[in-house]
Amino acid sequence: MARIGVFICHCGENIARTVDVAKVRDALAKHPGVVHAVDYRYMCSAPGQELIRNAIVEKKLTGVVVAACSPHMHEPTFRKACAAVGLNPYLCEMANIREHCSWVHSDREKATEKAIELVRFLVEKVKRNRPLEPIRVPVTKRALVVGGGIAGIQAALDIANGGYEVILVERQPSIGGHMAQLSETFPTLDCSQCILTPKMVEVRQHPNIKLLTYSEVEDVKGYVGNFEVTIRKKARYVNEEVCTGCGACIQRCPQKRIPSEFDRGLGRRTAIYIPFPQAVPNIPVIDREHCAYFRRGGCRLCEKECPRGAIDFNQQDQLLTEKVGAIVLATGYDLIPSDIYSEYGGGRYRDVIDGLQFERLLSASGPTNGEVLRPSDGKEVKSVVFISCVGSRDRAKGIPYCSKICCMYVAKHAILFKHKVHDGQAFVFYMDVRAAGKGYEEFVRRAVEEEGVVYLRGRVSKIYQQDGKLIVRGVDTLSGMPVEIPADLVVLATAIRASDGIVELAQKLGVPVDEHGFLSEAHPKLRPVETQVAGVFLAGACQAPKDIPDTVAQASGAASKVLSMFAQDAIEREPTIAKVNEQTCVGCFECQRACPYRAIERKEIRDRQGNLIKVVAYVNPGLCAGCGACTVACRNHSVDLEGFAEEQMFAELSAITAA
Amino acid sequence: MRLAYYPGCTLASKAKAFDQTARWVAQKLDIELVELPEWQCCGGLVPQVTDAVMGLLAPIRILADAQTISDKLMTLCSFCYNTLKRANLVIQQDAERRQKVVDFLRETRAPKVFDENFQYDGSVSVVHLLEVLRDDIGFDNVRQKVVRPLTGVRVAPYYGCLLLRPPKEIGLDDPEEPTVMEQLLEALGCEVVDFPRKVECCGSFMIVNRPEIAAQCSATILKSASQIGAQLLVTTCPLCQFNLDWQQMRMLESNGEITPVPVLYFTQLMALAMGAEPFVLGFEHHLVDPRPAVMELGL
Amino acid sequence: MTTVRLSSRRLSSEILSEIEELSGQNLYACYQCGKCSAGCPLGFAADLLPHQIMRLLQLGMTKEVFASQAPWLCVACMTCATRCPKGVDVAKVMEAIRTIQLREGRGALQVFLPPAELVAEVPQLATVSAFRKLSL
Amino acid sequence: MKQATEREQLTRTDELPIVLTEEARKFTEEVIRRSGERVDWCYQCGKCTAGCPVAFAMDIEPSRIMRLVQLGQGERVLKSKAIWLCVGCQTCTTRCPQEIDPAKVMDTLREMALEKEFAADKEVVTFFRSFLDNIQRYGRVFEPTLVLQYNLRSGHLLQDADKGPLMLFKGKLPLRPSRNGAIVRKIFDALGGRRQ
Amino acid sequence: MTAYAYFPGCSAHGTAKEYDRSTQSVCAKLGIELEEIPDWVCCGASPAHAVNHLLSLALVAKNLDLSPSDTIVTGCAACYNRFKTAIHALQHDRPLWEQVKQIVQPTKLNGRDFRVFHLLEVIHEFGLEGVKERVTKPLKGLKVACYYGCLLVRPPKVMAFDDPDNPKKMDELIAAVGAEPVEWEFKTECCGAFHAVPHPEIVLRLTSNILRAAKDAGADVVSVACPMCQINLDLRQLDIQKRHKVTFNMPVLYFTQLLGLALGISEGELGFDRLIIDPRPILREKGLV
Repeated sequence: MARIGVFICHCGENIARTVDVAKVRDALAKHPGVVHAVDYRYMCSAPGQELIRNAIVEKKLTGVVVAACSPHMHEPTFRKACAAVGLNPYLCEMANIREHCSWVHSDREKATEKAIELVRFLVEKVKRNRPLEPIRVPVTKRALVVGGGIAGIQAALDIANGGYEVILVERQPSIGGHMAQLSETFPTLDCSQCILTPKMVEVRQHPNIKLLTYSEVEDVKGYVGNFEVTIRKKARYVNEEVCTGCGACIQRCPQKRIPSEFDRGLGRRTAIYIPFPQAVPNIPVIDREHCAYFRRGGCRLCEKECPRGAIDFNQQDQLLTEKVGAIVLATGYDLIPSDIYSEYGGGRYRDVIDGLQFERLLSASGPTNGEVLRPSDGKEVKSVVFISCVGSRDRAKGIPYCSKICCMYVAKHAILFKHKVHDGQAFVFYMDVRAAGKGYEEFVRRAVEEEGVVYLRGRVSKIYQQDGKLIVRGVDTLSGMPVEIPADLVVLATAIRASDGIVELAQKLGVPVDEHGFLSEAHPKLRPVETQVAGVFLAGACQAPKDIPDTVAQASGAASKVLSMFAQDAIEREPTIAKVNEQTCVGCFECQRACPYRAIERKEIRDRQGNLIKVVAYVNPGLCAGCGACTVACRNHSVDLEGFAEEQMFAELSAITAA
Repeated sequence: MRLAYYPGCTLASKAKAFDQTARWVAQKLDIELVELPEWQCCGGLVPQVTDAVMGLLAPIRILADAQTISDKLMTLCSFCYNTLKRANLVIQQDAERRQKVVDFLRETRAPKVFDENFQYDGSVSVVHLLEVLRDDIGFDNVRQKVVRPLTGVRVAPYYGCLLLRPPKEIGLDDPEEPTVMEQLLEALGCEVVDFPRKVECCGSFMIVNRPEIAAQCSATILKSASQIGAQLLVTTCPLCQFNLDWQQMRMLESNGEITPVPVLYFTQLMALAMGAEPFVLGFEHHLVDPRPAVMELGL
Repeated sequence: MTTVRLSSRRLSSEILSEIEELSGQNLYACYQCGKCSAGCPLGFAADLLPHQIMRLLQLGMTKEVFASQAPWLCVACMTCATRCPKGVDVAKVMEAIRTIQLREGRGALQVFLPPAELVAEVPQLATVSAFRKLSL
Repeated sequence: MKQATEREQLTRTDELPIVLTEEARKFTEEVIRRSGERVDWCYQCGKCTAGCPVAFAMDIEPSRIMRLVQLGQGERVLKSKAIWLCVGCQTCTTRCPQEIDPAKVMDTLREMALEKEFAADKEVVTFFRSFLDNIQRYGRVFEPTLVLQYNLRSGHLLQDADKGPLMLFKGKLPLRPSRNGAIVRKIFDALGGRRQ
Repeated sequence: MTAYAYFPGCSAHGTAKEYDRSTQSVCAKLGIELEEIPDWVCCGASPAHAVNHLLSLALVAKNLDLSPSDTIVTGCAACYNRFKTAIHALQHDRPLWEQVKQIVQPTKLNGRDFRVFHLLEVIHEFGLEGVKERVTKPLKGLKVACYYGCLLVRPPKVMAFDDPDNPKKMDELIAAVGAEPVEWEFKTECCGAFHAVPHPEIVLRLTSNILRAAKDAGADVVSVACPMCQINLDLRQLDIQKRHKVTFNMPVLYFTQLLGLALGISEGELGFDRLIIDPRPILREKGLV
């Protein structure tokens, strides 16, 4: 026989103002199964909890309903109180008579009635609650970091320095990411490579980090604490063990005019190449598409030149399998192609470039050795126009969001341009200057006030070529004047989007992706580095456009989540997960199709002799998030949710309908 | 206490009421005002461009003259106060222009002080009577001298521009929410109304150039004062007084969209409260005669 | 509305640097928040508001600024200077604009003949100030 | 600057500051409802003005028209010449990042201006009226009388007078009008009578 | 091939007679059958939609009702734009459609799905290869600036004609008949349209910018696909000359005239003599007439 205790909270005046608490108490006291009903001013206070604990002991309660605020607020508080005196915490439930009742109604009488109903149906549920035990999942204390930009580097170093092994996977031949392409960083104008390369080297030399460049994650299986990852290590055609990075092969390669990806097409590279001098690892890779040997046989000059015999044209892609307990996604961003703007030339003008290309023009190690020269004719640039919000904040182009970093890097570009070309003039078209970081606003004002950069508030309508100049036709909405600028170079601050292939990777992991292709965090405010999938964390611009300090902070945040997970031998998870009744399951696997977390597996049932009797669904407790999608999909009610079983739900419903 | 006193052109002529009440009040408060012997116009406004020297000559001449009397020079007119104080600052801060001014004054040697040893480095400080009352005399002392408290009279203090701005150079009071006149008025027993337009511009010298524009500025201020039920407006500047007075007269003549709010100098109100004879007050000089209002208030 | 053709020549014009020098203000410090115009007591009468004058100067459009009546309506009440969040003394900029024009012999004081009763009454400091501001 | 001065006078006619009243909000709503365009989405990037081929001749540039609509400044907008100078080339529509169709908003504003009998640009209004009269009469445009009527009504009697003989010589002017006027008149009648 | 319903537009009987005639002859040559809509009326052009939205829709709906076919072709960019815009509006707004029906009282319009094409699209549909095969006199050495104007391409979501800033359809056709389309930047800049009447000075300024750009790009002639653009660019050169003392002497031809020339249609039929700036001297220079 159930012995339920009901505890009604006034929440100061929050509930008591609108709900007649005494009336609720008296009504519940008469409810079948309720042996104890009290009200109190602040149930969450120490004396309030004391009331509950004493009642459990004295009245030998088998279940507790606390009628107060949202369970989000205080469920753990009251469950802990129950557990302290030996009542299984899952026998304690909360009826929300604040957010769902007193805060949203004004009619005292009706609100009181509703409050009584709310408590009543939870009493009916609690009568049917069963004690549950938290699920414990063992943890493999080894992490995978996907992406070797600054986010991945930072996360990998933090985890490795915490004493755990990390596998860092990067799909390019070198780590470094976009940060390696930058000239200097805002607002301090630190040299980007100077602050990044020591970290890259540290990754390479760290005993706890296993670095896999030119590699991609092929598949992910398993669940939090127990992932099994397949990684494709693409053939470099260079033996990494033997190569010393002397570069003789590169010198010899006859294919010298291949557009360099690292220089974003502004520079050239060979078919066997190292993307940039500071690359880590400093080992070349052969680009099959352009290599004369792979295209039509012959050549092999690099092979002949290599003093160590490191060139291996027969190398094959390798598939590696690694077991890890946690995954950090740090896959970064790309810029949208600027050719989607046909009014800006649609990619026809060589002197209309994007922000990363301008970084390469500014970079001392870039294709022009840091001189700002026009890509079309190599002439020095005297007049440059920067256009922000190209693609960003453009509903018509399907990108309503702000790319966040452009305001700052445009200011930086303009300043650096002025530093390089003293008699040059820089113009910036902007819509708003969003400089909400430490020292950011001051930096932008410096561009305007000290460096003489002219800011024009408005969008550019058209760019066209005339007499060897680019004519930029815009407007300054501040003065209301249409403006025309004959420029030598135009730099578009194109919108940031998540890297290519991120959607596919997210699907392999079951991590949700937002409408713009960025990875979704578990909660925008309170869980910004976690994903909906336990054990998978986010760092950097794969989640949203971000600058370097934000990226590094998030990477360290993700690493700390991993480390705190690794600090335990097993992870405790909520036991409110789905459970299959193997007796009635017919193995149709509708549930598997419905499950967004890929938590449902196939389980073979065998007799004692080992003969297969049937195949049923099995819920992987490590993956199940207790969403209940499977319970709805199951045709013969063979899946039920612990703590929210059909029986419990129906009891609640009939309590309502009976009323 | 002894102060050098610079009345300025307007106080010596068209704003006599201001001058005579101030002198009367000073006497009552034991302030000895020594009028500069041979003063001339200060120029009305200080030039604001960085290479101007000409406009500094007149104010510096006045300040240099004051040196011989006291290290403090008191003025009443907001224009003179602003001009002298800011010109003095230029002399203190801009060595190049100081040299030019001093050299010029030495060369011309007009009045006797400017002999071959003439120097001036900005050592005279320019003060306004309000400052003297607040910092040296104290409003409590003022209160003690009141024989006819202006109890229940709703007064709106009006500061205008030049008494307060630019704040970094003038620094008399908070430029947006000044209180010095409020404190004084309270000491006189008035009920001070919270006047939202107390630091708004009255149209200033535009009265001679584009009177219709100045009129509109003044009208806004007057309407606002009448709206909040002020019975008197109190000002520190002869030009503000005139603009508001003149415009008020026109408004009253045309359609009477406002109730009359006589515009007085703060010294007139002080003298009234301290028991001055009517001939001292000089109410007869006003365009909108304050006497009916004052009488109605039982004063 | 004609299109402005911007070039470094326009922006490095001598007039601009003269205005900066005479006023002691950095024209580019203005970030167009408009607080000066919001508080300008003469704004209602001027063809351009103070922040618009600042913007035109930033774009090197001195011709348009010199054609405007606004600088001649400024009475240097310094409300703008007092409230400017960037500490720009717009009144000084206005004075510089006037000064340059005056020095080039382009005065703009319209000598006003007040009605007789006004002549008798108007304080002489108004006349003195007007001449100081509006003539050389 | 003469132009700028005119513009300023137009945008700030008699009253400053702009007062944001309930009535102002209603004007904004009416324009949005009648045009079906979310004028309230405009974030003043100015791309419309930057690309507008006739902005140079306008008293209020397109982006400012949008802004004044947002602020509910009906009279300022409806009395502007700009709404009549818009040629409907839709460059603005094509490039607007907020997917607003300013050209359509201009159509709506013209309709509203006519209802209030504001016609700030006499020439354009006269031309439109002459055109619509012309097609009511003949069903199709008959250039000779269209030009004649326009010149008479606008008072520009000799405008393009030199072109007439040349056009005639080149065979560019039709000699006989079409006789389909009745069809068009029916439509005008259904719309509430002929428009003048 | 079924016949297209042909909507010539008002100018076809006036200022743009040569466009109409060259269109008819080119289509005949290519075997594209045109059937003129009987009793068609003006589409309303700019003045209708500029002052009354319903009127602009009703005029188009009337023409649709009169049309013998649901596939309509017109050579006039303005008519094309009006038709397409109105059909788009009517298809996407049922209540509006009901309102327009009340006004027009259509006899057969119900339930028909109309498609409107510009002549350029129809010829593309016919096939550039087919055109090439029929060329008898390739326009070798003739540099042509293809001018599209506004209404063919904008707004792109409704017109869906081509890239709104750098359209190619006319260039491809011109290239197919052997001429050389020049790369230039003013393909879709506005000519000032109806302002030719109320504000000719606007048109002067805009057309002179366009003509200058064509000249700078090295074009011998400008090719257009709209009677409004043609008359503005052609006729206004006289005023530009008078007012700005600039002589462009740039012939402005309909693309159908160039096409007809290449297909061997006679000069008289193509009406070169009707253009204000005579194209024959430059054509003669290139050995094309």
